[in-house]
Amino acid sequence: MALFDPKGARAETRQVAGKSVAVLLAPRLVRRGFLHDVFYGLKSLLTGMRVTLPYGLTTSRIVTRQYPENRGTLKMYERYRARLTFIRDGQGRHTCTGCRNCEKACPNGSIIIETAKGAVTGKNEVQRFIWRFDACTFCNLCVYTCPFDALEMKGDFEHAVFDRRLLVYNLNSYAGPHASLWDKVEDEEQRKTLATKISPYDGKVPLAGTSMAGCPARAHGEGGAS
Amino acid sequence: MTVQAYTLDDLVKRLDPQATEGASQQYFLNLGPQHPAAHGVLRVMLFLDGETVVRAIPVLGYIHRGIEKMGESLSTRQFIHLTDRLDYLSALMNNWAVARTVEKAAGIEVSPRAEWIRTIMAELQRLQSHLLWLGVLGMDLGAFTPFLWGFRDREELTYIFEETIGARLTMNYVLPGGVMSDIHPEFAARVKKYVAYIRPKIAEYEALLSGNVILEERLRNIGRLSAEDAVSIGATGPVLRASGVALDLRKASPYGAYDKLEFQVPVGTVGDSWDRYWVRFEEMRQSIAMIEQLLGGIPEGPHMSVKPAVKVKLPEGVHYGQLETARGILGVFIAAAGGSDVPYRIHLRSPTFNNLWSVTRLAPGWRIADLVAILTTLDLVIPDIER
Amino acid sequence: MEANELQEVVLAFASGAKVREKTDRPSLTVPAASLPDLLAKLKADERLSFDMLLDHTAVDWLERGVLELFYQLFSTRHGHTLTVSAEVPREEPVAPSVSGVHLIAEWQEREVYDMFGVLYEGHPDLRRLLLDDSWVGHPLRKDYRDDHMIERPK
Amino acid sequence: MSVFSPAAVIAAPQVFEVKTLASRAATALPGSLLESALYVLLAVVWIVALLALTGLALIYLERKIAGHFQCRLGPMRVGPHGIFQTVADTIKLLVKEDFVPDGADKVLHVVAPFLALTATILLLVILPLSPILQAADMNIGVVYVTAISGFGVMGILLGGWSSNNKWSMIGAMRAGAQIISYEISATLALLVVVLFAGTLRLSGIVQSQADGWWIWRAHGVGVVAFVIYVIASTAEINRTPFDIPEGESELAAGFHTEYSGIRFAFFFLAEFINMFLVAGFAATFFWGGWMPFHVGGLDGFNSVMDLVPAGAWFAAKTSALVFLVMWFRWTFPRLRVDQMMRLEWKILLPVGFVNLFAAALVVLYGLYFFPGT
Repeated sequence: MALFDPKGARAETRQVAGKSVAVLLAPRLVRRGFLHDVFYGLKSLLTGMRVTLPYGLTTSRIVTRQYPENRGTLKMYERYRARLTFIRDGQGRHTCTGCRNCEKACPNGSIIIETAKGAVTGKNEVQRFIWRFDACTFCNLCVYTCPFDALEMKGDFEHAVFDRRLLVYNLNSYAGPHASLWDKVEDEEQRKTLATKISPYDGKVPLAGTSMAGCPARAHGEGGAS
Repeated sequence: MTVQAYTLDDLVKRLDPQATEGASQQYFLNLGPQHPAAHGVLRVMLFLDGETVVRAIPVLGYIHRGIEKMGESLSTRQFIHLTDRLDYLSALMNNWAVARTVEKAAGIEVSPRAEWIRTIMAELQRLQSHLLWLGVLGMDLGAFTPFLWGFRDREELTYIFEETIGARLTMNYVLPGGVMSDIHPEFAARVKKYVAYIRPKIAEYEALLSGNVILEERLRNIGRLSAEDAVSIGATGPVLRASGVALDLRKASPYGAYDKLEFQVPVGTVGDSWDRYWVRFEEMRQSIAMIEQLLGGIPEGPHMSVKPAVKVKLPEGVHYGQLETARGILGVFIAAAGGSDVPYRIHLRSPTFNNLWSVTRLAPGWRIADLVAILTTLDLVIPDIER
Repeated sequence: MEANELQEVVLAFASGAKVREKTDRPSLTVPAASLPDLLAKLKADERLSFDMLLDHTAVDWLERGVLELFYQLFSTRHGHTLTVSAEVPREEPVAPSVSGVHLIAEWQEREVYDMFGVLYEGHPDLRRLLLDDSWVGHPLRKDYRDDHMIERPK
Repeated sequence: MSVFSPAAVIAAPQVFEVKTLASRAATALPGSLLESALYVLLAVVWIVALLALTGLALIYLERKIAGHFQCRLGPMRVGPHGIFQTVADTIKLLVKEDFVPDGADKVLHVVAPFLALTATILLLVILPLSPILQAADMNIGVVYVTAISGFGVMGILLGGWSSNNKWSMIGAMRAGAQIISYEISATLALLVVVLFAGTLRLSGIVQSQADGWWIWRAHGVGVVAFVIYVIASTAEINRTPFDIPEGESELAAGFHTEYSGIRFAFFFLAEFINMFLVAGFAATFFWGGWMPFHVGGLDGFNSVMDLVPAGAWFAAKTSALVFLVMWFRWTFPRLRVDQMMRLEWKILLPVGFVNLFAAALVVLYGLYFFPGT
């Protein structure tokens, strides 16, 4: 009789919390004197060694992946929450209306939205959609609450920078209205104005997107890994 | 005022060997807050006689983040994402506990599909949590290999979570009314594959650890917690069950899809470290069995019954909900002033808080190495204790 | 035992107890002084056998000027639950300790002392639990302010 | 008379003549002082080279093997398959700040790692790697081995005690109890072989196995002695399942918690070389050391075996034993300190004594294989 019998668990029914519950009783260990214990003790050690030996001798069970080398083939899952971005159509237009639902949903104020009356459409539109990557907890509530499906979490990786101020993003590279309003603008010139890229953000968080010593400038809003 | 609060310094002075005559062999030793066996920033002040523990004084607060205070200014939906950061190994179950309490308070119906998703995710996470615990137990007892094996097997599970949820650890998946997103189309196939993968691995762990005479010696009869003490301490989860009380909320007051599942509750006989070890080990098997049963029938329907734009207002009053996480009963206490989705006060009863307290009862008389075994079989997650 | 029945049985136990409204569990409010006795009786009684103190916490009702202590009781034998609450004044929050009845109350009460400043009479080891001993104030009180607190923007 | 046909080609089994570097120096001395000095220098260089190279190789191997046991790759970055990882780590340790903690006993703290390494070097001197690669041999070799391996604990004890750290202190005290206890069992196991070989000289013990290694020639007694020796010496070198003095998860590194830089490297090196030594001595005593696999009487077979050089036999046997010790480490949990003592005093020691007694009977009645030769 070995020291431990894996199938030694006893099934029974017990009364707990006013209900009868099917339980499985833990097996206790068998001790039957010196020779028995030494023999089966040694045997249990050899059993363990038999389990590990194939691992030690072969390389086929290795699961490590070598990270920088496999960067090219590394695919993140499509739902992976890593970076908040605007969903854009083929022409690069977003559908954000600046309704601030995401700002209100954000538990720790990682999203700041600035809106203004659009010069062309005359409607309230998003000027800057500031997302503080450094504060974000990736709870996905902004994406979840967005009524216009304007946001998504992208699955890129390698976001490390040397200055956390560089982790403040402006998601909209142009300050413009909801995509559906674009079609109503007929004048070609006005459309161009709409699509003009806004200058690097210089509001409350000054350094976002600009360059500084040791930190190359990064395009805000797009591209994760550079 | 007659009641006088005092400080840790006072306590130390009281126990100081120099102050107590003839006890010069006794000394203080800090296990933690930076210690490999403390699993985070637990600090246990040990009053030792040689290697034997005379008194163990857990000192908390190294990772207290004031989540309850934060909860007083967050809507419950926002608060849920903070619960990920309690017991991060059962993040999803923490989410669920708050969501359930809010649902019960606000009278929200949850579709069978959402309940199904929650249940299977919770069981996957329980399995994941126990796998990590098993590995850590190996490492704490000196066997480094199971640690990485545990991580290897857990990694496959985190991929499953990542695919459906988009996060590996801090999931924020369960919201009042359902779950944040429907399962990934490949979810069921992946889980099936995983179940086929993990079964032989569990057998391997059993041969490597359960049967090992050294491990048995290290766990058998170490840190016996009697059933009465366990109940009085309010220990829950595997710690309580190892002491012989088969209290499992999944059976006692079934929630989610647990009432449709057939499973057994593993319980211990004497409440020593070995029983705690075995109960968790067996729970992994039961979880796998549950996952298999769940895969049999996926109900159709919506995954969420509350529109994102709707504020889930809490009616005035006191609400209490609880749920069985991988470590025991997580209780959510909400006092609402009414008319708002922000609770007036939210309190979390974390299972490891009570489980840790049992250390003060279990440790005296055992050696440092046993204390490590006791701590690891209590399966502590420090952020859960301190919130 | 049904919720109503349970409440009735318990009411018979406790003198000066009232049913606490607006809760989702059988609940009653009792005078703070009677807590240890009551919990001990609830634990000892065969029909009730509330042997586990699941949770103990407090709520700071700033407007009413009271701290309400909540005790969530659970019976591992019968599976029923009971919420016992007691009010202590904010200005002089003294309550008897129940750590003689339920072991875990020792820590739960330390946490409540730490966060709300409730002083427990007869507590064997009343120290702060989570915060440092040098901390000033009790942070979960509604009127607590310190230099590092940030107001959540509305 | 041989059963194998190549007997015609291959001469009778080689007679191994042991020439240690020390004896060469001694024989050269009356004639040429220079030659003698050269041999002494050669011995010193040999020991240092052996120390450094085996150290590097073993640390690399341990990491790789540990990696594979744990489904990892092990070191992969420094050099192809990380072969220069140990070199890089050595450089790191050399340039690292070498501090003595506040309140530590400065002298002892500095001296302790040297003591640990000295014991190791003294043992390397006597390890017979091949008939010609042995720095020194002595007629009381076994006594020397036992004495010096007990000396290594001094370094650990002093290191732990002088660190002014309670964890180190606990680790050192554990180490003291452990190493001294297991010394007894290891010695009892070696005595079995001494009984059979009839000599305390290490080269003599190797040569006594020309008809077969003691592990199988001595019937069951040899196997039991071998198992006891492996267990006891694993404990002596503080390796899992007996890494109680270090107890990573309990004592956070035990006696060398407060060591860094080069002095930590010395402890580390001593630990790994000790593993090599233990494997080497186990091979020498039980597996015939550098002696090829011989079966008494089968001269043809024996001469085929002799084609493989003696040093290669030693290397192969030692590597196998080193792998065994590493295999232990990556499989077993750690024992508790009192369980470890119980294992020694209640199991290994009685079994060892009974085994020694049985061995004495076997020798007395000449019951082992090929007693005549």
